[in-house]
Amino acid sequence: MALPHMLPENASEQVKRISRNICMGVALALLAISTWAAATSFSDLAWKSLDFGDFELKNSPVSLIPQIGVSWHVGADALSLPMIWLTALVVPLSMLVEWDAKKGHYFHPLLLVMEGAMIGVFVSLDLFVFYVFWEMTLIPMFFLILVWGGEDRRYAAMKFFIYTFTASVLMLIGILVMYFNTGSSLSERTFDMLVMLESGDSMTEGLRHLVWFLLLIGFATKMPSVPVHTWLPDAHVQAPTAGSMILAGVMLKMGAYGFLRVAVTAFPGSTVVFTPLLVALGMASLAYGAWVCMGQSNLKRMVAYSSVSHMGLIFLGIATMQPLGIAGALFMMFAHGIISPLLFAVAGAFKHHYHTLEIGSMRGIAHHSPWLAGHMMLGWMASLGLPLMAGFVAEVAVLIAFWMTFGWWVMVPALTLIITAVYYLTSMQRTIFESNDPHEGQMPDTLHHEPRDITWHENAGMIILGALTILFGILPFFFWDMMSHWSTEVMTDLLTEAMQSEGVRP
Amino acid sequence: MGGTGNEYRLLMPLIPALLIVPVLALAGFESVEVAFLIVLAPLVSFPIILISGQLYNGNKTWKHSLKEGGVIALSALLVSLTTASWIVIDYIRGAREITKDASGRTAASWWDWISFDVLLSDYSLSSERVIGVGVWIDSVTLMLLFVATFLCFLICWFSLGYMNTDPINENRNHRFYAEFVLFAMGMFGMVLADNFLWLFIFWEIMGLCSYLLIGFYFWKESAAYAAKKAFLTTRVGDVFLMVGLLILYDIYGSLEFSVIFEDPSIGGTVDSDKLFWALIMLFIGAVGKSAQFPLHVWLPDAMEGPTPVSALIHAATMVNAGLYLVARMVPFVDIGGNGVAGLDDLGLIVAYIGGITAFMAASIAFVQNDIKKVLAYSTMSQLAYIFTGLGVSLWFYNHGKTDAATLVFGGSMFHLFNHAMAKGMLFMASGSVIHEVHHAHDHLHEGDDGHDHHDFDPQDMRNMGGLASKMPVTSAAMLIGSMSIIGIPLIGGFWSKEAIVAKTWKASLDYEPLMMGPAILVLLTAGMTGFYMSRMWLMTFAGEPKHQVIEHVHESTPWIKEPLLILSVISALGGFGLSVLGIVKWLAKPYNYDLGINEQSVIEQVIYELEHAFLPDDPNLRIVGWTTIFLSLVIGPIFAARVHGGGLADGQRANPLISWIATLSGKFGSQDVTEMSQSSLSEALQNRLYFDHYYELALSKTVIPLAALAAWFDKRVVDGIIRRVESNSVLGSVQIRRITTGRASDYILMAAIGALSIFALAWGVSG
Amino acid sequence: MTSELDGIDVQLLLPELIMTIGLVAIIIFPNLGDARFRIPLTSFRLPVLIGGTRFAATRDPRIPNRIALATLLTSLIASLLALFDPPESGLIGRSLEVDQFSILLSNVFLAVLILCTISAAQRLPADNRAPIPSGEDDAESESAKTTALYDNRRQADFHILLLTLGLGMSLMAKSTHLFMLFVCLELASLSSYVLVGFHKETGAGGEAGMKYFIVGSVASAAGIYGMSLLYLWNGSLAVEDLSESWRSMETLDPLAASGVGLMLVAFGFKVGAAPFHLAIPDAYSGASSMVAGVLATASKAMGFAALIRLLVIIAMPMTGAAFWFVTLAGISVITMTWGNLAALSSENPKRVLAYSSVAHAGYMLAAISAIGSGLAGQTGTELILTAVLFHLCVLVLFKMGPFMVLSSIEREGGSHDFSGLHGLSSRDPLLAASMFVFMLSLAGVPPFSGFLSKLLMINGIVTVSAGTGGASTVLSWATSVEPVFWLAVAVVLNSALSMFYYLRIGMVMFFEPNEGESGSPVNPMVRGIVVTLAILSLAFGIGPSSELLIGFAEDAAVALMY
Amino acid sequence: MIEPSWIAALGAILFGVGLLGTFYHKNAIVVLMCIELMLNAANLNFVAAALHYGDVNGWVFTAIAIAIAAAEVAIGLAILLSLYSTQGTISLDAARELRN
Repeated sequence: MALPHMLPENASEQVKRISRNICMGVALALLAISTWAAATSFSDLAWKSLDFGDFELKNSPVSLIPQIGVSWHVGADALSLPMIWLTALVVPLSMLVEWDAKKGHYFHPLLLVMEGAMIGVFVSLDLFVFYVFWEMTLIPMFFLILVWGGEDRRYAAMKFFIYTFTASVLMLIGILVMYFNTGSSLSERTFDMLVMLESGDSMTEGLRHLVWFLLLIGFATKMPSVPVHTWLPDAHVQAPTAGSMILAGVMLKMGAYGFLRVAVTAFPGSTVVFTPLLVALGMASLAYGAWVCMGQSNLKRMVAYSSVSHMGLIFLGIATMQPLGIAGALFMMFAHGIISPLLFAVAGAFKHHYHTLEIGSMRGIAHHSPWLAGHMMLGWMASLGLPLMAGFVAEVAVLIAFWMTFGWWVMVPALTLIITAVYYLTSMQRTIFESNDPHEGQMPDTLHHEPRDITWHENAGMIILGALTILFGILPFFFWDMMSHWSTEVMTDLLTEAMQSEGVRP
Repeated sequence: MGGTGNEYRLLMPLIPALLIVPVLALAGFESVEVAFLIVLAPLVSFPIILISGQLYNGNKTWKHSLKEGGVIALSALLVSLTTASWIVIDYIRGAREITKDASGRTAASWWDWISFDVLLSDYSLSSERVIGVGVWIDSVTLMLLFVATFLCFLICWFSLGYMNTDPINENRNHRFYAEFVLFAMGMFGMVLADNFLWLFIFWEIMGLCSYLLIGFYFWKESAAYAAKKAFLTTRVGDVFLMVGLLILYDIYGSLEFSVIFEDPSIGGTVDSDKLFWALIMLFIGAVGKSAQFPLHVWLPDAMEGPTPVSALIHAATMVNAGLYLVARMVPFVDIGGNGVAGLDDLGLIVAYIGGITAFMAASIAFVQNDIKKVLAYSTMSQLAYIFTGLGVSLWFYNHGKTDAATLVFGGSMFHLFNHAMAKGMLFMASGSVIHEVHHAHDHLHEGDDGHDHHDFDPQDMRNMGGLASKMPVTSAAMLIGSMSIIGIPLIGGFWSKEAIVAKTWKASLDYEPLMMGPAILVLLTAGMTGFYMSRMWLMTFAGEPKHQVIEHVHESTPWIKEPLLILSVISALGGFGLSVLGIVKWLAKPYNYDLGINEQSVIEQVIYELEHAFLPDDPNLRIVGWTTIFLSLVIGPIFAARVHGGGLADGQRANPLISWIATLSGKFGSQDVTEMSQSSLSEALQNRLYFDHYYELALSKTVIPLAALAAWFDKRVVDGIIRRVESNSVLGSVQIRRITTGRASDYILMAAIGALSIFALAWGVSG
Repeated sequence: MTSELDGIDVQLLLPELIMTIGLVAIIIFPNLGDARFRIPLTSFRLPVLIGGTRFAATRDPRIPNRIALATLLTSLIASLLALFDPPESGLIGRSLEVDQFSILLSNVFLAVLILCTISAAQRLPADNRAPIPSGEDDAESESAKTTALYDNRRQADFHILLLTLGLGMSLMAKSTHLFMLFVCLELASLSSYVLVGFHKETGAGGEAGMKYFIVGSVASAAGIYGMSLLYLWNGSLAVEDLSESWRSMETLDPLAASGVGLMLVAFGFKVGAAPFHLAIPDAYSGASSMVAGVLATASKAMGFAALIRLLVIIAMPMTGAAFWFVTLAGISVITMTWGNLAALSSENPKRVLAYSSVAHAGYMLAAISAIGSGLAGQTGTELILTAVLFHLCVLVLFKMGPFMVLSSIEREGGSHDFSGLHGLSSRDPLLAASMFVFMLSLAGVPPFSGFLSKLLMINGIVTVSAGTGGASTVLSWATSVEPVFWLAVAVVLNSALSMFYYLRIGMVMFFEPNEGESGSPVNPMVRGIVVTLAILSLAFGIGPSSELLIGFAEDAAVALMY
Repeated sequence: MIEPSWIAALGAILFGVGLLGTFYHKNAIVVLMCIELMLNAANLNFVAAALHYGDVNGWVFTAIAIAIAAAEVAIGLAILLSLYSTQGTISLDAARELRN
């Protein structure tokens, strides 16, 4: 499975449109391939019966830098497959949503590079390559924000880059320590993930905790979790719509993915020991993020903080140490990956058509943009965890598991759901409703022309996202089953043992 | 709008919908097998209506032949109604094709929603657990299902007249119908769901639709606000409900009714404290949905929605969801079955909440002038009756008094039925009034620029009066509805309300002194109901017109009268008829009681029912029963008549019974209540006892500052640290660059110092 | 010192010999003319060729540049051949040894000098048709004409200095005798002082030269004094002897320790370690950019080669930590932090690059001090040396690259603040993109080679320390782990800090509007080279080419150690 | 004969004086002279060591070091001269155009 290999640099195309079409074509081809890969999970049950640590579509490692044991080794399992599919889905959709925007011919190739790097993160089974891809995602995103961003884009781009870079270099130390423990001599050491994940055994306990902690810093910043989240709102607010969609839809998931793939898998003991920390981080992100959301007046900023809030659930799900909770966390990654692009597409369309994102500077725009209002309603509702939408499945799974483990603490996430509803409804009330006129909306001062509804491509993108949200809400088992299976495997193979040795009761 | 005959041609598309069920029956399907149609039909029509509405907005065929989606909605609802009826009939006939499990309920599973494993406390994995989707049918389900499908259909019918003739709704009705059918889907799904999770899921869908429909006139600030308020208030309850589900899942390892109800005590090992809290959490959810104290504030505001919405969602169906949920708690507490002892506090709490809400809502209804608001408070109050009844029933069940429990449970459920029918109709009738008054007003001011357009409120009863002669059907329907709600003997709600009041008193007198509170409250409320319902009717229909507009009112809109007529009949006769058929016992004890005349003749049954209602054996209950009748039939209406009564204006003709009542109401003299209406109590009631006020205040004093604080904290502290690091780095950078002075001698000095220190260090560490 | 140059030795020293020949050629060739010497008492005029009216070919001011380029290229080819086909025995007497280490470094030096020469052709153009200023010109054009003539005149000077610099460095890498090493170092240093102050007509040039010279002289005086102390202690300055004595030393002799300490000062100045680095930014910003590039890459590599020889080969005890471990660790942390912090707010791109160079020296010092901790063992030492050497190699790509870019805009007077870079992306997108690649590589962002080299260094540090620390909680682990580990943390935090100014340069190029000049500032040749460098910084970051280079570095490290 | 250690001690003193002088004096020529002092201190050490070990190499080192010093002075003076021609002074602190 060499998806990233298939990414030609189309940047050389001088004609914008050709570049755009080719990129779309490549992206769609990728989508088709990954859908086909995902579809095999429905037709034959290979994905569900994979044992933990086994991968489908695995290649035999090709040595890259033999001196330090780097090789090209890729594969996918139930953890990464939904993410790969998600990446392949969100990128063409983000292109679709920004189809008409005057972006220049570098824009779409950059998105494609982004896609390649992200898929690379999800498929690579070599931590060195993983890290390289991990950082490679920064560069196109940096340019997306910098070139096509909003007013304050420089600050945001710099902050985005430096903040996440700092965190990931700390993570790099952790990776290197793991690398060191893969063998006693240089020639034995390797970056191969499957070997590295065993390396925890040869470390002292304190070192294991430290490495786990370093990894956590890297992954939690990407997710992002409170208190290292502040790069996200700035990046989102300034990023172009497609950038926001990818950022929220896929890049944040890289954090959670990495945490599960590396930190949890390599150091189940530390994960078990530090569950209180995970709970604290998750709760803080969830509750605090929601409160901050409520205090925002910028639509995109609010949505960005809501991402912070929702990603908190992932930590909570993992901290439950229940297969159900972990599966819930996985599904949250996936669900949020569909919902948040929708949210950002809506926010982007607002910016595009109304030239402002201030909540309250316009009222009653449902008069002028019924489709936009409808998508906003759908997205907001999906995000606040309305049943029959994908987000609810994850939420309810995490909460069920959470009660089993932590009892009444569940009131914190549960009550946060109310807060979530408050800010979403308030923002809706103040934007699409309340014009006080049965036929006209109140327009923002900065708008000097009659606003129109969203364009067909924006609409198409949002409809697809909305439809998927509902589809996976009603029929979650397409991906749920393999996630559930994976969670069970990770529990039985790793965490149960760790819990027993740490004396933690389920 | 076209002629009436022309209008009803639109019903042609309904014929195929009507045929679906017979075809399926002939094809050999069983009714339960096709139960999914009930949910599926509205679900499918939802996107069809919404999207074609967007695409064909303004198109002539769409507008006139399809009523902007209304006809599609109606067809879908007809499919649901026929399918539901089929199931009901099958079930009542005791058709044995419906396979029943041991406890006499029918369950069918559709698909596995999510499946997963659970790590048990001995570190082993459970076998794979599944949360699936399916149907669960017992008599309560059937009753509610029938009520829901029937009312949905009728109110959709009504909407064709009510919504499509209002110019303000033009080109927007598809949204109404789409949300309407989505709501219907939610309601049907909730009733049919075979586990608590799916019950909750559909419950939330209803909440969404309620939100959408209240906010139908989204441009009105009040409507947008009311919608948000409704959603959030119920959301508070829902979150607790969800927590309740989590606890239940933890206890039973499943949320399926069939698993939980099989043995709620798990062989007596269940932790009753935990279960108690789970049920309390569920009850909080029910309180939110059914607008009970203290989460009642949303319901009156919800009247901002179009009247059919008020009729359907906020009177007849959705608000009953809470009751349904409480009714589902019976197996937990039924120690005659496998219930868990020691949960009687739950019954008390439910009964108290019910009593308090009943009284409070009735008293607030005294001073409302908006016709829909009166009905809203009345709804709240009547639902509270049912809660009280259910609370008492739970209490009885938990003390093993199964017979009494059964009666009051059945009575409560029956009241739910009666109330839904009557209140649905009352709302439609009020809608009819509002519609025609509004229409007349528009007609009157056609030439104006609409100067006083906004001053006139077509819902304000102070602008009405004397409408009995203008709107014969509506006034009659409203009269019957009011009587049913008041509990005038022999009519509708009397049969069920009597049972609730009596059993509450029985519980308080014979067993539990603490039940005295709810008992007194419901008794008083009976009289108050008599007052405010009469007041409403009298203000609207009796007396002389209080506004010139009234002169121009005609009862002319198509589609509106038929549902009123049908429901009038059901309200008037249904109560008596069904009690004779033994519905009370049937509802409560599905497993050993079939609906219908069992071993007795009709006459015997009628006499038994009458005797039971008017001359119970227990002397205390006899007193209670007659007090109730006296209060609601005599005291309440007479006071209302003294304040608001009056004959029709001269020359106005109406149906004899109605004009007699109007005239009669004028005979009790009149009483000036101006002074009373200026009292502080009245003011408090006008302000809904300040609940909304204090809630608002509390929110604005806590939530909003806290949110602002959080945002500030995030910006200044969390991000501030980052920015501080950044600015300090730059500052440090400037400082450190200053060391590079540009003087070569300074450089040498630094280098020399460095050299000397290295020298000293080397010298120091060595030797 | 008694051996004679036989055939093998000639082959071993081929690059240096070629350089020497080139040097002589540059001196002689431009002076060839039709001068004749009349043999006394006869009228026979013997053509002596030196002086007189020069021939057309030798009059061309571009000649020195061409000769230098040809010389360096030939040397590089010779050196590369040696790299791929290492000689059997490399010893030349007791003071020079040709091994993989010195060959690799020679290649680095030569590559840098070639790049510098190419850049010089543009920065210091030679125009064989330079007009002679006449009285009619206005002041501006007259000064331009004067400068052009002036540049023509000093072509030979510049390239002679470059070649001496190359010769010094190349020989230094081969020295196995401390005194030889020092002499070569001085040869290189003295040339570099002049090169820094080459543009003496500008105030900045002279000032930079003076500062660099004064501070450098003090440092090398301290170094030579330190060396004399070592001589006092041991009686021999051959690396082998010193190393042996050091290992057999039971307690640390103050004489030896302070001798090494003072030499550290001299080499520390060369690599730009704090607190000896203060003149570095001044020197870089006063010198022309390609010279600064040479200082930042070749000269630094030379400093590190000397430092490694001194510290790792000589002053390393048999067991335990070296006495210089704490000192060097402290210096490294101060150096990297100082460099990065100072670069943060600097407005002059050359100074930014200078400070960045200081910071990079800090990273490498940190890696070397990890060896000094005594925990490294053979493997660890080898790993770290490989990392440092690899870094020195790839530094040529992404450090010389930006200096070449700066050098190209310097002619327009634009390298003294960021405004010179404004809108570079619209003037020459390829150049700007390459510059951005260099910046990312400097910052250590994957997949560029800067990342790989930094990763190798951190990996070395971590490898040395990760096995230590044994307690069961994070806190007690953190207190019990070897302090070396924190060096790794310091390096990554500093990398993060450095991100800021590297990105800033990128932004300036891409997002500030272009003012004034339009059109590409470079000729196709330079542009081609710069783009090649950018591509190479990617190629050496990942994949087989990096494998090759790491292989060379590894061989070099092994050769140095045994 | 003078004890090598005395010579070395003199060297140390010379070195100290030279080092102090380099940053004490502002005049570039004087600083250059101080650097010469430091170099000569090294030369003394070489001589002392050569005496002590009877190693002829020490003398050679000294000779070469003197040559280096000469070269350094030559270059130094050239640089200072060019500085003088632009700045008009050879005070070390006068040239402060490049800083920060």
